[in-house]
Amino acid sequence: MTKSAAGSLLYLDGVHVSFDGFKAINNLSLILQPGEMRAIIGPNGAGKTTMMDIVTGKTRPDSGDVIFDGGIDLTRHDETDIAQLGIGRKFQKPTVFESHTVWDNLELALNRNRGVFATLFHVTTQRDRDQINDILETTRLVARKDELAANLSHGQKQWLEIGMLLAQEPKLLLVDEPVAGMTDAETEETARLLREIAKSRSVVVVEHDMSFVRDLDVKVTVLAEGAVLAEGSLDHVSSNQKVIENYLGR
Amino acid sequence: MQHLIRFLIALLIVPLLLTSVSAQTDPRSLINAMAVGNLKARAAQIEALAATGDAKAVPALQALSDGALYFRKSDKQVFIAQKSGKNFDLIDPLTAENIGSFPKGSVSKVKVNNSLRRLIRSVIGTLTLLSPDPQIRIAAAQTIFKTGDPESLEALDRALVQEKASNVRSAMELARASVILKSDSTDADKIAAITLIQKGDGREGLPLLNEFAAQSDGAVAAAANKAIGEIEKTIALLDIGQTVWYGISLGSVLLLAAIGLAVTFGVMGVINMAHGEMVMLGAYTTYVVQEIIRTGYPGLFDYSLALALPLAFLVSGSCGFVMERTIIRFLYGRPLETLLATWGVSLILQQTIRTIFGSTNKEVGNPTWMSGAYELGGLTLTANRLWIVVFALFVFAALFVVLKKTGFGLQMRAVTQNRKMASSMGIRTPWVDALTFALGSGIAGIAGVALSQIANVSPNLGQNYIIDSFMVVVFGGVGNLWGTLIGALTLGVANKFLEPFAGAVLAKILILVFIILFIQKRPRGLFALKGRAVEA
Amino acid sequence: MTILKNTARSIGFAALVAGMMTTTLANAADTIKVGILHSLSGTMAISETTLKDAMLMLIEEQNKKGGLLGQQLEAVVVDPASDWPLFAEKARELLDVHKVAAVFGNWTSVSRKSVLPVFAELNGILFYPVQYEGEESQRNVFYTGAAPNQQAIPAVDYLLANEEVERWVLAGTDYVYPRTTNKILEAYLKSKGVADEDIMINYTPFGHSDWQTIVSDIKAFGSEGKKTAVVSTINGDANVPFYKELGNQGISATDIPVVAFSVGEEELAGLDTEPLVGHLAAWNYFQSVDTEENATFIETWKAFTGDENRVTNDPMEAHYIGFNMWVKAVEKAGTTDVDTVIDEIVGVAVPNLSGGYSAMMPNHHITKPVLIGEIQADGQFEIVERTNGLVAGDAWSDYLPDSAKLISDWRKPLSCGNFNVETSTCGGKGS
Amino acid sequence: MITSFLFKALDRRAIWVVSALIALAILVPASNLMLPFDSAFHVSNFTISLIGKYLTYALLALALDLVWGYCGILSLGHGAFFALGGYAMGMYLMRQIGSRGVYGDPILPDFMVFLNWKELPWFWLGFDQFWFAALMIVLVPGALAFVFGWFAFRSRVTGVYLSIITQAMTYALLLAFFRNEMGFGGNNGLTDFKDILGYDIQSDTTRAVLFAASALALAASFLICSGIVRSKFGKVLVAVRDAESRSRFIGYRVENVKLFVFVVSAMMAGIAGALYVPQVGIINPGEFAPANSIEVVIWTAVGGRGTLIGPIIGAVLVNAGKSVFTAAFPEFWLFALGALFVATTLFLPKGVVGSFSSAMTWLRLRTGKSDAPVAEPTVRAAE
Repeated sequence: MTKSAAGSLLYLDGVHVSFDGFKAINNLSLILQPGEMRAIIGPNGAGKTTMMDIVTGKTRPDSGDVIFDGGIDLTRHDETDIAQLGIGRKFQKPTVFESHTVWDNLELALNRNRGVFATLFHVTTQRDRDQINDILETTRLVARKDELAANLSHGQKQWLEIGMLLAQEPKLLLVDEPVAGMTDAETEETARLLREIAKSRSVVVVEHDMSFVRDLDVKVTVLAEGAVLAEGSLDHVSSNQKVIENYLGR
Repeated sequence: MQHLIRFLIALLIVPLLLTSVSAQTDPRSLINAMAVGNLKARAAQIEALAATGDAKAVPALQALSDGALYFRKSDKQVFIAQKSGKNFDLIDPLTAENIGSFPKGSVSKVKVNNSLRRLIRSVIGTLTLLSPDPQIRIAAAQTIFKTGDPESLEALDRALVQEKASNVRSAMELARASVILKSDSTDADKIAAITLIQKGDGREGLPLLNEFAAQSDGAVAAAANKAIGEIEKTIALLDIGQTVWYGISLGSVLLLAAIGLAVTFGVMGVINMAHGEMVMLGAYTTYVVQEIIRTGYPGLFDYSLALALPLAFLVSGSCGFVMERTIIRFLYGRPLETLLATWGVSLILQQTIRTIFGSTNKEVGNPTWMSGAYELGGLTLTANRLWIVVFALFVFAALFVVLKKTGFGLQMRAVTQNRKMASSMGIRTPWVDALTFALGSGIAGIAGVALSQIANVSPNLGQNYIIDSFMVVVFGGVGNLWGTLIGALTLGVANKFLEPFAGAVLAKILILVFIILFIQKRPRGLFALKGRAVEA
Repeated sequence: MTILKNTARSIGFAALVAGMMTTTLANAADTIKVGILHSLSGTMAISETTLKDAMLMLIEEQNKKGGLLGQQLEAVVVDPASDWPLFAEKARELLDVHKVAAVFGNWTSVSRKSVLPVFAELNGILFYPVQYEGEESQRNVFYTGAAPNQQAIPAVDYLLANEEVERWVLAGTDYVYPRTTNKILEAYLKSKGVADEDIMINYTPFGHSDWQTIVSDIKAFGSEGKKTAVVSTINGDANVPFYKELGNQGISATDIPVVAFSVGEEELAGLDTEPLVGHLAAWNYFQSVDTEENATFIETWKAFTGDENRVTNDPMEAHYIGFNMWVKAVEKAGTTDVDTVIDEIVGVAVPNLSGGYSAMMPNHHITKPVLIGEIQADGQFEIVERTNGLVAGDAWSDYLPDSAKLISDWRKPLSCGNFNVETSTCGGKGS
Repeated sequence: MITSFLFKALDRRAIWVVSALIALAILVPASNLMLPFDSAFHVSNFTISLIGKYLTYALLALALDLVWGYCGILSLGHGAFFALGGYAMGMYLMRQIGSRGVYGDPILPDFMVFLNWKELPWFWLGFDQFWFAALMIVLVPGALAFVFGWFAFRSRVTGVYLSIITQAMTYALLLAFFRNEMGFGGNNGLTDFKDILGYDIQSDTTRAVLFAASALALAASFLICSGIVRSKFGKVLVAVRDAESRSRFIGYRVENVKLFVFVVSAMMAGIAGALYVPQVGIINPGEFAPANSIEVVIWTAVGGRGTLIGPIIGAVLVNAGKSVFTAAFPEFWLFALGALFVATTLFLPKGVVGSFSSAMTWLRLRTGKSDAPVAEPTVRAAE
């Protein structure tokens, strides 16, 4: 383990992954500070989602360090461990538990003991209810709390998923294309939501939508062919020649 | 045994005194004598007939062995009978003259059993060492090789003098070697004979050498033991080869059973419990084709399988087509429900066949080119297994070409990968679905044609293969044709290597446990797709 | 409310089932009912369907003759579907709901074992028509098929005498009938001086279809200079591939004869028998038996099924004998009352199809001749040996140590199926 | 803790079902034993043994539904757990025969005597004690489920792969139990039972008691299942069923969730098997047949998976149908059964119960009385 991981929230160094010979991630390095919000952009196949898979334990890197919170080697943990360590993830396609109500979705996500017997004999407390109500407020889903998640609109599902992330009380949120398929109004609303969240925790957002990234107004990392191409403010990277060639230019 | 030896002595003397032979007894009356007496008496009758040494007696003896010797009830005259319609054509055993047709009831069969057949075989054996047909001469030599009777040495020597055909010669020399071992020849001759036997057909010679080694001592015994050791080494090697072959053969049966499922389940994702019934339909098609040929065109029998193949494809294929149009198409995206519906269909199909054809086994014959066995450097390859291996690989190759090289295959893969996209590109997805399912079912049907050659043709046929088929497809990796091929062959060979140690039942259990453990290691089979696509 | 309705519905349905079954009671008096308990679907349908047809024919013939005790017989057919617990349920239904006077049925041992308690509890009569492993004698069951001493031992004797066999392969399907038969044969062969290494025993699973290895093992075992024979207790379905493999590997009957106890005309109907000529089977009846009774029986059978090619077989004859015995016993007793019939039937003798009389013995097994036949090219058997006189079925084998001391006699006063002659107690009733 | 569990378990539906079952457990045996034979309300011995058998099937279907309907684990091997429970009970009943076997051996069961076994194999020890057998009835299926599930769920074997290896498991057990060397009576299995806990197994009273026991076991299991699915854990189950990887990313240890419910379900199946055996009087390897396990899936699907009452109704419905058809149309009943399965999948994708409640919901919506939605499973559930 490298010393430079100390003090960082997320530290990736020299990560390689390949699928059947195809190099999805090629010597990727990335450092995220506690409390930081970071946007990641890049063309299709740049390795954005694979990077998230690595951080959340879904994909194991062939080589390289993935260190969380300054000292935890994430490659030794699986999804469940990592989630319990405090990394939450929102998927590209909203995935909520469709046959549960909004309320149940949030209750399931709450950061409580998730063991078999703890859940079996769980009794919902006032604290649980308060927390869920808070999140419902934040995500503007109060009116639909008893609705089945399946019946929500696309945008509402995205928010519910973000709400579930909040309920997890993670230290780090990984958000994959949160505004895909949203109306403009919804997009703005989502940007506001994310900024609010970023006040209390670190967030990594993967997004295609440039105006949204601009709305977020944070440091941007550009990925291409599995490696970091450029890093800095949006204006800084969009003037980078390589970035223009690889991504923006096309 | 003793009377046999005495009789053989007579045989050897008889040809020398050819002129005096007919004086002993008239063959016709000897043959007629068989109309009376029980099986035990018949042995003496056969010996008496053979003792005439008259080659004319051979057809009668052969007919007796084949169960074609009958006697007329009215006058107890014995004839060779040939079935013609409801009657028998009676043929004089000596003159081969057809003396006319008689109703079944007026004749009666001359009874024969195994020991008599053996007796006839050995009798005819020595009588036919000089037969014009080389096959018969070889058979005669092989008979002597087995009995190793010292008294036939002279006859063999005489036959060898004028024998030209090399394969017959070597058979006769082997027979001679076997005879020498049992005679009181010199040690040098015996050692030479041992070498000859060792070089010849090892497995057949082993009992001979074993017996010999036990009886003798000194240098000959040592030579025999050495030869035994050599033969056993060769056999051990051959056994491995044989086991591999058995494995491949079992694997090809699994492959045939599973390959249609690799399409309907592997490619389309339908958990097709009626797959076995598609195989069964193919087998029943073969049966019907053969029945029609048997009654109408007996000459075409050897082509029956070739005729059955396209028909079976059509029958099972259209059945699959109908199934897809009426049931499966409402269930896409609900794979586990297809299990239920197809299970229902399989019950209905089984009962339909049972109602139409009855529940008993049906006879599906092997055409002549699928009977018997080939010898390949000491390995026995039975013809039907060999053809099934070839056929299985052919079907695999053909399916592979259809899937990868044709427009239809491309459309099919497009539809299974992304239905909406394919549809928006102008592919008629319902049509492609139906045809794909029909293709998978049709292939199951032609597998049924092949499997009818080695298995029971009964309404339960499909049930016997369905579980194995699923194991193969899942083991190989769903959606991967190569996986199905490699999976089938691996399971077949592994099973056959386990069988000698563990027995047939335990071998199968071990294979199942192996599959369970293997899936733990590779949760998506042998040839799994990697990467993000899997989760989609 | 949903649940209430659903529950109500399920209870209602159960009541309906029960109701349907009880209403049939009403018209029971007009006819005498005979139960037929053979699988018409599932794996055993292959063998058992024929027996159902045979029973229907026998009942029809009896009715043509005026029925029984002046009443018509009525067949009650149910399908236990080759599902063993379902056999028990169906047996209960036949006895309890349909009140049948006698049941003819079962093929596999396990199905018989499954119905035994039902027949004992409800006091019914079962005629069991298939050759089996013996080691059983129940008050309510009549065993019209062969016990091991009526099939296996005479067959081995024949091979010893006529084929001078020295080495033996005992090949069977792994279930109780082959296991027991082979145990008996092994003991018997050893008593005849056959050495251990000259006996090879092999078991395969049900429906075994890949015989390559085993057949080549048999071939190797038989090519060591001693005359070898195979005694096959391989069960129905596995036989076709077994014989096909024998034929293809070139094992002819003159080299290594196979004598089978479970292969009859019906099984051969699914086979090309040309390469199998000379292989043997031991039964108590072959279709080729040349008697007048048999000719009539075959004629009636073909007319009844409307199929010229239908064959007859040994279990059919067993039903023929069993049915006629029951008819005779009922006539003798003047009632179908189970206890009376059970008492009356012992000693009843009826003609069998092979030209003699079979009698019901006190151990509820029957006397039969034993025939050895060789397979012919036309799928029939040529009878090559026939025991002198009749052999009485032995419920308890003399070749198994624990069974040798048991006898069975259901006549009063003994009335015991497993009387231990050493301790003079009747087992199964506590000590 | 436990009380809250039970409190949740006993919702309105559960109260209805449990009281119906308890009523069944009391009334049916009572009518069988006490009412005169010719009374219109008399339940015959035949009916009581029939329904008793259905009840054990219903318990098996309920067990399967817990894993399949609620957790998406389509087990094609539940018959194995049922059979193992049955064998454990069968072994106890065999030992109870004592010296009343046909050979009169005080220790060895008959099948061992005539196969010349000299002593009892070790795994038969202890089965002469009911408490031990009762323990094994749940422990053996539970242990098999634990070992199997521990490996399979850890390796993330899912969907059809899991289904096929459960099938391989029961098939392997079928072959193993067929082997006479195993010491479980081979093909014939265990039979010829005499008595249970000292009572004659064939007496009317024993049968009535067994019937009542089956009904009560079903009621108790229903209560437990109801408790499980109403708890937060039940919600996790459904979450795992609908979106397995999402559940992982929220922090649930999916393999433990599955393992727990799989083991509980296997134990319930074992109890069902144990109650089944004394009622039908035989246990043999046929119960391991893969087709039997598939049938259980079908009962569940016909009744409606993902509801607790569904599998019970499905099991009773299909088996009663089978009982009636095999007697009424012995030659054609497979057509009827096959058609039933096809029709159910095509026209009642949620099963009888699911479709019924969908229809009720629809009616309610039409009449404008919107109620709190019920957590009905989506149809695409289990893949």
